[in-house]
Amino acid sequence: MNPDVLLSAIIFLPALGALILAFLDSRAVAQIRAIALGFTVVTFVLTLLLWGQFKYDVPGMQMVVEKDWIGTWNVFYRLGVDGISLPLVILTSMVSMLAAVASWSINKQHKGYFILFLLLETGMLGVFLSLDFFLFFVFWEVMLLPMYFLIGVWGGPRREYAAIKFFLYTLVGGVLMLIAMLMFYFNSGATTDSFNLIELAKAASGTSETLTKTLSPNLQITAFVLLFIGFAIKLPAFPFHTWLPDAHVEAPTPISMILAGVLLKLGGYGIIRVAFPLCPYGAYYAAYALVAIGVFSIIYGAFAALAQTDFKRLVAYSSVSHMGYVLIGLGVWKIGEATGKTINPDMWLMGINGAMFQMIAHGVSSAGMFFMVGVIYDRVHHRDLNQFGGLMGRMPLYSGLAAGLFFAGLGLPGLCGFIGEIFVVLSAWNYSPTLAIVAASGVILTAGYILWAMQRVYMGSEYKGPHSEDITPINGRELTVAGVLLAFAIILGVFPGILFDMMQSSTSALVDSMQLGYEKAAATLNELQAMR
Amino acid sequence: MPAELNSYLLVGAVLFVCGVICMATKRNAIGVLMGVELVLNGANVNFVAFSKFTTLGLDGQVFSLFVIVLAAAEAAVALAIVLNFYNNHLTVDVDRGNKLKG
Amino acid sequence: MVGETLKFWLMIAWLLPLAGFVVEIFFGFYSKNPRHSKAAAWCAVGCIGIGFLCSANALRIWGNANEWCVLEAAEHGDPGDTQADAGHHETDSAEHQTAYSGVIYTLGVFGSLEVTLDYYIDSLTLVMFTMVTLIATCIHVFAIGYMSDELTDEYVDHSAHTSDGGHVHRPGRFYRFFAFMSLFCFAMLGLVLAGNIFQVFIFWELVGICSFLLIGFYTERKTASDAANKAFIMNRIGDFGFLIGLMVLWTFFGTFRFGDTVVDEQVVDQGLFSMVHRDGTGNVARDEVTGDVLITDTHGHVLTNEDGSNRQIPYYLLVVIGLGIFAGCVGKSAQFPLQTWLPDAMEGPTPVSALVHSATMVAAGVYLAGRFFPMFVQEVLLTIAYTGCITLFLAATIAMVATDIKKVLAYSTISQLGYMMLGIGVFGWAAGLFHLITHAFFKSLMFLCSGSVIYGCHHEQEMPKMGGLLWKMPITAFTMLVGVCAISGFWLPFGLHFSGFHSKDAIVASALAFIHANPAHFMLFLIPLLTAGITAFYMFRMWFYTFVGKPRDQHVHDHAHESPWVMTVPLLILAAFAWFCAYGGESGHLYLMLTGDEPSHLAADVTAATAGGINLPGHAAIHAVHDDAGRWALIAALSGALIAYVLYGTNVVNVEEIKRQLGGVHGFLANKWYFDDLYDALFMKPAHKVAAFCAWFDGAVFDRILHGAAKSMIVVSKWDRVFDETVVDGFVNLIASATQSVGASLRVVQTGRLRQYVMFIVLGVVALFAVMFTTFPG
Amino acid sequence: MFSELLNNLIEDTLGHGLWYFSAELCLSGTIVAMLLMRLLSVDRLLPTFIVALIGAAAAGGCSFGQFADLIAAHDTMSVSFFGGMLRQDLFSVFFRVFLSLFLILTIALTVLTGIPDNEDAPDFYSMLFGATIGMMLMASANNLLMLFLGVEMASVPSYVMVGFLKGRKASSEASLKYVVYGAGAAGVMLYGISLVAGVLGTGDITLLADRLRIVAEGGNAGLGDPEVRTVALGVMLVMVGLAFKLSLVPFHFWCPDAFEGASAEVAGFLSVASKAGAFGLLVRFCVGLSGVPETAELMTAFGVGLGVIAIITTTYGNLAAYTQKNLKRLLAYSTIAHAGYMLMAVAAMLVMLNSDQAPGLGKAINYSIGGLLYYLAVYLFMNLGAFAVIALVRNYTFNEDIDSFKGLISQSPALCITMLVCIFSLIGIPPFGGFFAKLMIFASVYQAAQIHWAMYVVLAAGAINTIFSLFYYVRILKAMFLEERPADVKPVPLPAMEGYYVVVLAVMVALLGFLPQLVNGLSSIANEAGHAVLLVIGG
Repeated sequence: MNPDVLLSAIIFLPALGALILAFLDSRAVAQIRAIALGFTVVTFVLTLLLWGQFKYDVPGMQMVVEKDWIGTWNVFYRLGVDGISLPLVILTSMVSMLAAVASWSINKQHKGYFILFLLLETGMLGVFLSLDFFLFFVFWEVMLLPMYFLIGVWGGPRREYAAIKFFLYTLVGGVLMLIAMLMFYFNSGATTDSFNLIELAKAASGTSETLTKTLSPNLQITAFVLLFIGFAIKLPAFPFHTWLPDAHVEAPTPISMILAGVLLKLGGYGIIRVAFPLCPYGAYYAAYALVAIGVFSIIYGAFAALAQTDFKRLVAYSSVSHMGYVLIGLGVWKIGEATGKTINPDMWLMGINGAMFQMIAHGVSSAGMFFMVGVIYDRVHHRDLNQFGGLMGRMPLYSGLAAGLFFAGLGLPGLCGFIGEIFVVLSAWNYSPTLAIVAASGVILTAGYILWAMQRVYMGSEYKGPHSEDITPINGRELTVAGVLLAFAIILGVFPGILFDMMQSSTSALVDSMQLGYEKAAATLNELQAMR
Repeated sequence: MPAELNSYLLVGAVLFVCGVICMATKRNAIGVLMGVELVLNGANVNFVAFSKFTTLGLDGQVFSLFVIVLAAAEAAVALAIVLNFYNNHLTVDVDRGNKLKG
Repeated sequence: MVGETLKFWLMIAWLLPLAGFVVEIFFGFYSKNPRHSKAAAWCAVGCIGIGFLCSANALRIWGNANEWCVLEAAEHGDPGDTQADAGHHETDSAEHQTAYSGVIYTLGVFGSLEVTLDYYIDSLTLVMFTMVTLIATCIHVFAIGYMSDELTDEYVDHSAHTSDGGHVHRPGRFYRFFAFMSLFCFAMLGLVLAGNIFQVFIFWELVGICSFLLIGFYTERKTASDAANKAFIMNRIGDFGFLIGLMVLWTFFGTFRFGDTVVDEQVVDQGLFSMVHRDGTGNVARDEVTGDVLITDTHGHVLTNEDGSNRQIPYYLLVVIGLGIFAGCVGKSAQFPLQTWLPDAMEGPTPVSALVHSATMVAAGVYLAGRFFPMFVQEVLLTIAYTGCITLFLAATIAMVATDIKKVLAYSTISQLGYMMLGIGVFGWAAGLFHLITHAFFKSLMFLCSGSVIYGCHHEQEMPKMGGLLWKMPITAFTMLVGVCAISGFWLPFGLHFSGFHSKDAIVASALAFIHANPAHFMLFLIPLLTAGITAFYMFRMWFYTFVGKPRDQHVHDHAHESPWVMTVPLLILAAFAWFCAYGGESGHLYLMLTGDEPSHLAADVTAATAGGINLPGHAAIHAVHDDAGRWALIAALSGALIAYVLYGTNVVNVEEIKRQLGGVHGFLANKWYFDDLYDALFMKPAHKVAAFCAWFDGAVFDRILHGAAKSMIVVSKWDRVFDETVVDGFVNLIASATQSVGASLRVVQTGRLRQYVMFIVLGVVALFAVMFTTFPG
Repeated sequence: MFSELLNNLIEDTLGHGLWYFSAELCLSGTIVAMLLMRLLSVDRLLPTFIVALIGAAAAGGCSFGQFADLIAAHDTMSVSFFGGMLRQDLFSVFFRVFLSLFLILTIALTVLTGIPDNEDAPDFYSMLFGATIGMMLMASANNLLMLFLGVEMASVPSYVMVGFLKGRKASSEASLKYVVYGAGAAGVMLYGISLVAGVLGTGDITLLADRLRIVAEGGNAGLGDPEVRTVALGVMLVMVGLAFKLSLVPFHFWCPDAFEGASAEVAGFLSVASKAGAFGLLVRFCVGLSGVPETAELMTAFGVGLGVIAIITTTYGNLAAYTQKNLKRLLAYSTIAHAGYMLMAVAAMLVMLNSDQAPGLGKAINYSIGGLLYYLAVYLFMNLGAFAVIALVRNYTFNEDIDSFKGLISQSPALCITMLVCIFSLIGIPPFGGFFAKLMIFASVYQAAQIHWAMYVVLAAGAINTIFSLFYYVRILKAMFLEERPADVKPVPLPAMEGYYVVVLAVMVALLGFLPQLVNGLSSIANEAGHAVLLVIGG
């Protein structure tokens, strides 16, 4: 398929589905579900097609589409894919598809739900595929509307609180990003490439042919902080994480899957696609903070998870903990004071790769965990960890699959969670032994809270909560979702090379350009000092 | 600017201040409107004085003529509104109009 | 070529159980009659049995390829014949290659860094493979009998209670047991085959999770799931250290591989073992100025960084690596201070205890310590030695008072693992691993025997309720006796010594040689010696308690019976191995096979003090004290056995009386030195406190900050009267109360009074005027 | 000589003046026509609104014709006509088109909602048209006299329209407050005009800066000079009048009361149109005062001062909206807040225009005014949409409280979607027009911040206020979408026409956010208009 068409089709196909749904009779529930699912499936197939056309050895962007959009502001409709975005695109379409299957449990206002659901998918895919800062921002904010309603209308008892909290945090992040966006636009001369993420990145490393100006090193720090807070909110990193437990807990199961599976990745993706390449000096300047925040998130999230009695909340905090690894992996950039060169660039490369892998892995495992919580919640309508037990006997297949997915979250070798965590941690000693040790201690706590939760839910002699009579074995639809996720968890865990091969050339290029960017900024600073 | 101008301006300013005080203190709506007239006339005095003493020239006179006409029109509308207020509240005490607040 | 062939056979042996696992779990779940079919069991046995044949075949091929050079070189330990070669030399004679390594597949490549799954095959790998598959096969067969009561739709679990006081009734889970066992075999064999330390870590975790699944097999029992969690988390604590070791290793060496990857006789990828060069005294090569350890290539030349400086690692970090890896071993092998999980792990079915928690998985710690030996510096080894020494004594003392037959065996396992660690720590590399093999046989034998007893007594595990079972179950009793003699290390004429005699003798000899060289560490000899006696004591105590004397519980005694053939045949096979596997002692084939790939720097007979102030005893030194040590050990064992006989085999002394006399000590021991309570108070409770704090902090502080900003604003706006009037539900109430209260107070400004409005025009003008003239330029 | 003058005057008037003034003339003619129709009882045969629509359309057509002329001419022109009283450039044409379009939409809304009834229609539309003429005058004023006349002309009919619901206490109270407040503000403004015009000796706005330079020449250009001080005082008093029209804090008090008392249609009209006119005037006034290096420092300070007022206004508007239950009142505060956002653009313009880097910033300055105009254009649709929804719901529930909107989604999705789009746009979330508008304003503030640090504070305040505004807007959404419809609230069965009307508005709001032709076209025209208004000082 023509790449121009393919990328746009991937983004807008779900939106088209939403449009079609809008004209359906709201009582035709079966058709609505089928059409929505159909569109997610086709989108998924298209992303696989994208994968098929993807060339592994190209370091930069591929299949770039560039069309005029808003000329007066030099805003272009720029799309493209590289090794960093491709895995996330595939993850998004897959999780969306599975979440659509999981959406059978939605029991009111189906039409509105699926319309918003599909719009959400469009927003997510748009963020991953856009190469124009403005377009990126537009898609970023577009996700807000559907998400607000998906949580607010179809959520749990405190849904309104959760929805607005989500809205608030995201908006704060968006506003900060907006300011950073303006900084880049005007400081690069407000030319046709001033919203072009690729050219801006090149400008930062001094290799752009079209942009000669960019942020000064000091402004880079400001811009990086603005962008980082914006993205850290999504990630979420301590201390910007408090929206997450509420949103996750109150959202309906499929939306929790998407939240954990995809939305959190937007934060990491934003850092790696926007914040890092555009302000390399800022990134270097803040690297220690990044790693420290990551480490603290890991420990803090794990401890908080340990104390939860709500099953879903526990899983939500586990996300905080797991996403901490992403920050560590991205931040382990060490530069020798004397040489101005990256010390052990391969270690940092490994960290970035590990962080990327961790994002994908967490997308699979946490989506799975949320789904598993949802399956049992659909039956017994409570999530109190102290009122479960004995499910292993009552729902053996479900418990087996759940154990697999929880082990994936625990970071068991052979499942996806392990590779990301371990690679990130291995790359961390080079940066800071202390932080690396603290990060590594996360393995104990993680094992603690996951095993403790599993013990309370799946083991034990009998089920202790209400609605015992409603506990029925897992059905085929649920089995499909869980099975697919578990299969992905195993495949990624056993053959992580699939992903690493995909990302390799892009991440190496990133590391190189960051090094150049740092050197350029350092040179500028030296000049300034000399002038004084 | 010539020195004589200042005395006219002083008159204008006094009128202006009186008008403002009148507007802010009178409870009777008509009284308030009279305050408005005072303010406008304070300005008129200025205009005329300026037209005499500065390069503003005839423009100042034209200004004040327009203002006088406008003041009449405005007063008419205002009085109609006061009447309407009276119809609804049976008073022209502006303090009684305090339903809309917050 | 040979390497490829070996890889082929061992990969089959390794992957077959995985296939078995998949088949068993799927067909077990979806077949029509999973509850009554033994198909899963036979599948599992078939897989591991073929695995054994493959390993044996691989062993044969390996031997043929190098013409069994290791067996011929019986006297290779002669002092002075080793030129101090760098690290782990490939073979003891140049023309015979005995170690093969290579890549299975790549996990990820990051520039020059590469993480792969490798294989590393040398004599140790092959011996371990053969041992594991053999024992596992026996245990699988045994388990068919032992687990047969799971072949039902309505299994009654007498140890799990429901809230109404009844027992849990559940469908049997025969197939699941064997599926987990197969998975475990896969993981364990993967660990042995692993060609790099990272891969070891992978399978390290996998055996851990299999252990978790098997300990928690009776998920309905709270005790079982508790024990499973405890086992896994304790292991994770060790793995935390392991991980730190890995991080340092990775950062400074940039590779995880053990051996060099050789293509066309050229080293294309250098392994860890040749990166740390040792001189003739067993010391690592160090930079003369900084004291850092130099990283060298295979031929001992120092490697350089891109900028031309020498690649080096601070010495203390090399210690950290060693200690870190050893921390993993401590967790896995239940060494002090992480020993408490293993006794609890006895909650699992007995075959699990036999396979996982005595013969294989717990020995993996020792295996790793042996495998990674070339990277250990003296300080690390001393730590290993002392850890082993403390553990072996501590566990043995607790075993003396334990009454649960499996717990006795569990503590005995810990104690024996301590011996192995001690052996490795005092430079008795071969001795430690030798004991690993022999222990695997006799300990799995004893566990199976205990399983047979338990099965025969209908799941009674308390020894005080047994007694007099000798003729009720003779095969079990006598095979058990073989095991007891083996672990006690008894000597028999005509070289028919029990295997334990040889291996323990080797360890004690190493220890004796060590303290000859380093008299300050004399405890490293005395305690093992004493414990050898204790070992014999508690083992015979167990045997006498169980099989002789008067029946203490008539009911149990009446219903006891000998087990069926599927259970006794494995016992007999294992008994044979437990007795004779070490035939020939240190000239025997097993020992020679093991030492075939011994790290070369061990052989050097050096007594000069090394980096850590430690003198290394060489082979010759050990050999010199061998007979002495053997005698001492035998005397200790015999006295221990004699005391046990007097106390429990005859009725001349009242045991209860002694117990009462030594009440304090007994209580201390029976409470396992209070380690569980200590850990609970030290770690578990604080962890939960911190967790609760974090959760509270999240809810109370973060949200409170937002809400608190609200409150402070309310205080600021004291003139706010109507704040409470406005109750807007939902979020506005909570998070926005700050701004809301301001908003509400702003309403006060909007009084609705016209005159005030006009007044505000005036005030506004005046205020603006004032501001303008005070701030604007003059 | 007199004849020459007369000839010039006639030529000026007939040659182009009348054409430039055609839109206003159309509106005036329509007023006369409507009043005559009632006199002749033609209004029974031909509904007044049709005449009104035709008149508004004619005005729109004329404005568009002027617009087309300007675009076709390809050169940016700026001429004064009617003896220098008014000015014709793209800026004023932009406002004419804008106001005519808005007039049409408002008339359509009043037709749909049935306010006013047939009896009052000529009166009502006359007022509406009169006010619109005033606003057009404001946007094209070139003289301080026209400034005052325009403001008064826009205000006086507005007072009446606010009080148009004659029988209602609230309505009469609102109009009384409005008229008194307005008259007071107008008086203050007039006094300020007298000072400015008198001291500077001219009423021509474009000459103000030059005269200020001359006045200041003797002494320094600071406030130490008594004449400069008098001018500054006068300018400040003029600003009070404009601030009243723009409902800037602290001259906003009339706004919530008037909006609550008025009908939603009128409130919608006032919130957009009078604001638009006032901003046009403010820009012209500020431009007139700028562009002379000697007073740059003073004017920069003035710009920063406006920025501070903008901060206070936005924050006040957003915070005060929190606890409102009446939707019109809530939107009144929202209007105040949005006036603050737009004022930021003017502040940015002033700061940039009076910096020594101004020549290099030409485009940026154009864009700041362009951003303001774009904002107004989007604001037209989104605010009108919101008020239209309120008016339509009121017609069924006889209630304008937020409670009557609860669970509305179950009854009339079209209204809810429109409200949703409008509100998201008001918050400033892409892909709706409000986002783009806000972005443009933030962009110009950011650029101004490169010149004066205080604008960073303004930018930050703008950003924070975006978040503040979230809460009360979302309350409306929450009521509509997330809550159940109470049983005692009357149902809202929406007829098709009304649905189409609001949906068209919503679609416009959305399209202004991402349809390239529309966004490009409008923003480039807005920027051009921004350029045009600066021509008088050679910008």
